[in-house]
Amino acid sequence: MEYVLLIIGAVLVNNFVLNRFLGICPFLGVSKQMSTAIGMSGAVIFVMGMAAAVTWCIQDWLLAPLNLEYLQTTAFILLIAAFVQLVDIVMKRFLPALHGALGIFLPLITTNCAVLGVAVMNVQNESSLGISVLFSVAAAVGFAFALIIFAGLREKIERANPPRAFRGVAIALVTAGLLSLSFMGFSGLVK
Amino acid sequence: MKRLYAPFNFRGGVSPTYHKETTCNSPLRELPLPPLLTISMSQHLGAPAKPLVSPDDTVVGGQMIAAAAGMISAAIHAPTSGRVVSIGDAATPLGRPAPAMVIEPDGNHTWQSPLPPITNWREVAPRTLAERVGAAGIVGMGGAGFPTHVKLSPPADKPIDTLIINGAECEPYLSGDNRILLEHSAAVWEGAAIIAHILKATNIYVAIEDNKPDAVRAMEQAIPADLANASLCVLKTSFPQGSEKHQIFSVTGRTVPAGGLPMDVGCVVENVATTYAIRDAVINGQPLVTRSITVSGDAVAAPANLIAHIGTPFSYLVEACGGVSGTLTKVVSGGTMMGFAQASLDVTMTKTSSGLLLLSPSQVKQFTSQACISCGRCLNACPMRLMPAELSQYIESEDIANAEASFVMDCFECGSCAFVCPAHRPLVQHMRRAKAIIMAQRRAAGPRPG
Amino acid sequence: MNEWLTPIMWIGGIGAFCGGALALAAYYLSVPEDPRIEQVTNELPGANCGGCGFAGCADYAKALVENKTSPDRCPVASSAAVQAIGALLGKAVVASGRKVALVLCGGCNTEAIRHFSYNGITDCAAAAAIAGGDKACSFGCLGYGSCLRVCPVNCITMVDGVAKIDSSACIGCGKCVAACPRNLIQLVPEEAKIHVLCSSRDKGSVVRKVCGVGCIGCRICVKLSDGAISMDGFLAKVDYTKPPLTNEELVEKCPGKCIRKVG
Amino acid sequence: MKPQAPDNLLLVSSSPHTHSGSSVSRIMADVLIALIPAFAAACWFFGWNAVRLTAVCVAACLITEWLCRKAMRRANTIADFSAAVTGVLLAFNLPPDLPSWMAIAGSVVAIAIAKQTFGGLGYNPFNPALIGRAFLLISCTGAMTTWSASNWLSPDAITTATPLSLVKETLKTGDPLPFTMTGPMTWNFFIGNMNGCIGEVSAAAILIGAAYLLIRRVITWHVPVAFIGTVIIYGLIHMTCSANAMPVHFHLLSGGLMLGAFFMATDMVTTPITHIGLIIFGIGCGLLTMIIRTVINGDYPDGVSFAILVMNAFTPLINRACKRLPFGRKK
Repeated sequence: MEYVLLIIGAVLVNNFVLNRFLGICPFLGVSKQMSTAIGMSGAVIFVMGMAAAVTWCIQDWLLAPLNLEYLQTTAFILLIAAFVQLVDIVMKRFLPALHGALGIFLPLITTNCAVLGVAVMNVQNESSLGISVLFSVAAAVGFAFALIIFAGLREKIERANPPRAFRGVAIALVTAGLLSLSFMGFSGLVK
Repeated sequence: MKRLYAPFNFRGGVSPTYHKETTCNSPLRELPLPPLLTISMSQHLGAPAKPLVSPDDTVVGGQMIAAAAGMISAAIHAPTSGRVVSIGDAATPLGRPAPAMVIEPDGNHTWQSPLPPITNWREVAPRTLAERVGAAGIVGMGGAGFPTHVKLSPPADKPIDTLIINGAECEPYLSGDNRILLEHSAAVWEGAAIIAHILKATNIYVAIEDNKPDAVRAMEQAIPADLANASLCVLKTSFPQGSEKHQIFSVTGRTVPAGGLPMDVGCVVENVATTYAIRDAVINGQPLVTRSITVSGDAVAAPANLIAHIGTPFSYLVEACGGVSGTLTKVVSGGTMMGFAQASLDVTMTKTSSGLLLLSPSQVKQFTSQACISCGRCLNACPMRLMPAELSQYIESEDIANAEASFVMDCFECGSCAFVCPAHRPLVQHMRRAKAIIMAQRRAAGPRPG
Repeated sequence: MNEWLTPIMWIGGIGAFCGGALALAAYYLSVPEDPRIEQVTNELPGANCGGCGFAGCADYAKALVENKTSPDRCPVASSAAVQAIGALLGKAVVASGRKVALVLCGGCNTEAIRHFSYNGITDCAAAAAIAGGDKACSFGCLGYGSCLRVCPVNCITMVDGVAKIDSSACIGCGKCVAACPRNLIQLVPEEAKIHVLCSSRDKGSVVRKVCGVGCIGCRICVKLSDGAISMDGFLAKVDYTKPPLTNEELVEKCPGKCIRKVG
Repeated sequence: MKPQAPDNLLLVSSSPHTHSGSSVSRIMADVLIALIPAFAAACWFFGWNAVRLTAVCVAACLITEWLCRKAMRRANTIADFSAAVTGVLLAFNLPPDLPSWMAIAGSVVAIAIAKQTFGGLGYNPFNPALIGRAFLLISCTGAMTTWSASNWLSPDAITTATPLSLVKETLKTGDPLPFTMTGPMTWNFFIGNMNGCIGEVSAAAILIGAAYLLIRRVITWHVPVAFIGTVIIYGLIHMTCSANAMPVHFHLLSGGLMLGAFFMATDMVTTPITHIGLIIFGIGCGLLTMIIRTVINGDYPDGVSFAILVMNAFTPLINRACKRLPFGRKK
């Protein structure tokens, strides 16, 4: 039950995008088409899960024993950046179609605050390795969930007829705001 | 005993106001020849016919003046004797200009049909009869104009067991078929028997909507005793009950596959006027040069059902019906659901002109299209079970590929969706546009394999 | 170890490890890519207009490097850029002069009549499919803006029922040429200023009935233009392969008022 | 000499050349007519405040709509009554004592941001009235959850909470349920004699309006049946699983369920288009409503408006998933 609540909390209640406003760049960038949104979702789930494991290892096996917790942010950024680059290289080699579709956004995961955010949150919660990975994957699923809903909405608003000033990203941001407003209803359900 | 009620009814469809009472009791009246006939070479689906005569030639009535150009095409015959004035482009009721032959009748109406009457058709080979239908230039007179001889020569691997004579006449205003059924009941049955003989079909149905009780009664009484398995099928009044695929479903419960033809499910559907013309061509040796046409609407003085020659200008038909009364805002060739609005009354009638409607401002509203409110009414109305709301939005945003993937090509432009749309969206026009673009793309891509 | 050396060491160590891993991955898993693709892409204008027939500049560059197309397909690139691309690919290219789109119809609402009132979607092809279009001239601009919507640089405006193209902003991608159902738009050399703004192939008597600025086929311009204008049936046509017309007498003398100086 | 066009130009358009006569404004007018009983009930129970809020919201919505269209230089759309419907629905979702300026703010957000930013009626992904309400609920939480005392419990137990929030607050503190649904209590709930937003209290009045909409075929049965059905099933399961559960008819009659199920979740623009899609939409609304209502930790006592908004967000996905095959096509 605890795990279920953890997952629901991360997906619906404290959704990374809609509630914590993390990872907005890829959220807006790849939501134009359902296919890229799904691809990106997969990439984020994979990267966030793996990044949580890697950062947990560094934190618990290296930084904590050596009393170097103050290096947390620097070390995490370094690791995540390298890790995403690695994923990029591997994907370009083995999944060129997906790589082409994700384009610039895969390297952008590098600087995605959601990845760093989840790693830092895991440290703050003092979670075990398993819980860290579970929470990260759940958070990434929440991100994917929001991304896919938003991709559906964007395909609708793509066909909408907003005033000139609101065309493009502006109307997407308005929609994201309204979507976030809708998800406020879940607040408090899971602590 | 031979009357039965349609066991099925298609899903979807609409119930427009039919306005049939204006003309349904007006007998067919033969219209004299106009001073000039403009006969379009494109009176049918497929390639325009090839003219066989040149300007200044004299022709006699019944003479073939243009030959079928290819497989899907139909011959055209001179409605009367006279002089060919010119051959050049002229507007057709469908909107696109096409080559047309102008004939000036000489007033003698010398008639010399090249086709000998076949009275003993039961002993004649089906193939010969089908060729006769082709030689008489008969096309589907319900509106589509598909050359009938093609329909009557199904490939050997597609046996036909059911013939349906389409007397639904589901379009508002039109009542020409109703009059043929009433006035020439026996002839229609005989025509049906000839077609059944050609197709070797075992079941014959004459399908009539239940809003024409007179026609139902007349046809029921006229069923010939010697015609086995002939029955009269009464359909629920609903638009588009006259659509081939939907009528087959209503009568037999069979579903014609998308992109397929009625022959794929062993059926052939022939319109009442076509059936009557086939009988004339076989028994009397008459090529198709006249047809019934309903002139109606609230802007014409004396609405009537006429028998007029092909090539007669619409303005002449209007004069014969007492001229325009009141303000004329829209001229429609065909019915109000699927007919074509005309730019002027100078256009001439063709083999597929089933009606000429003159509408006043009270019947014609000019609408401004609004955004789709996704009420879903078009989904319930669409007899093809398409999603017009979605399709039109794809097309509006130029996403033709998605429209194609959502089966826009299955649309047969019946207009049910636009009829019910509360946002007054020109849905049919969107579909037409997308279909035209897709057809152009397919032509550019070359013939598809298989 | 002292306070500052430890963190430097550890961060450096992690960095070195990651860098090594990346280097190895980059070496063993690298995907060969022709460096010229990037160079060619840089030379292209980057407008991604699709005028070349490819899905964008990068796609075109790829096709160029793979020798699937020729460098003169880009309507936007300056001749210098085309030469540079040719040099990169080792090909000799003759760059053609800049071309701009021009609407060969002057039948605005005050000059050309409409013979019925159209109620339907605002699209030229759709309007043309209904009773042949509402403009009485069956060759004239319908004014429902199909060209305007496909223009990637928004240089087409609808002025009094006829499309007008701003030749200074036009990149000559040719999308509007394909979009016009009446085939009224043509790519012409930028230097050409005097044009026959009519596409009607009808006889003069027919043209006069429907349009005040149509070509009536009088042939006066043919005599005045020294062969640069020729008759195609009842329509005068400018031969744009010849040097641009300068004779303003043409404009004054045209009885149909369809020869005009543009720009 | 310029050519002259003929005097009386014929009108030419694509087929069909006839129309059923339906229109957007007629649909919206029907919704307004259907809201009259609920408005009457609101006036009966809340008096002057109901009139004030409804008038303020409708006026603000109409003016905002007019100004937005003016600013966008587009044709005016006040005449399609959709802004008026939004105004009435928003007003019906507000507590009786809400200050007028807040109602105006909600109306402006509803029309300007949730509707006209997207281009007007038909393009908005979310129900404008509900966005207005959610906006007020989050920005002015205090005012939006303050209820004037009414006599919905016995006169000696005067309370300033809605039944739903009373239940939730009591359960949060660990106390037993505050009241039971006796016969008279149910009757009070049914006719609307309780605290709540002005238009949502009277299930009886809403049902009369809903019947009108169903008869006029403005709405179909799919969403209300799926929505309410899911609430009933969830409620029954909840009763068997939990000792502290209110009975099913409490959930049906309290909060915005009836108004939501018949008037908000049936908004055509923001709901799926196919019948199957509408049923999925209704089930989703029912589930989310009950989750928000029955999970004790939640911040909001009633989940109807948030549930509908969340399902609005799912509408494009549902539409994507629920495509139907044309006549004569097989999978």
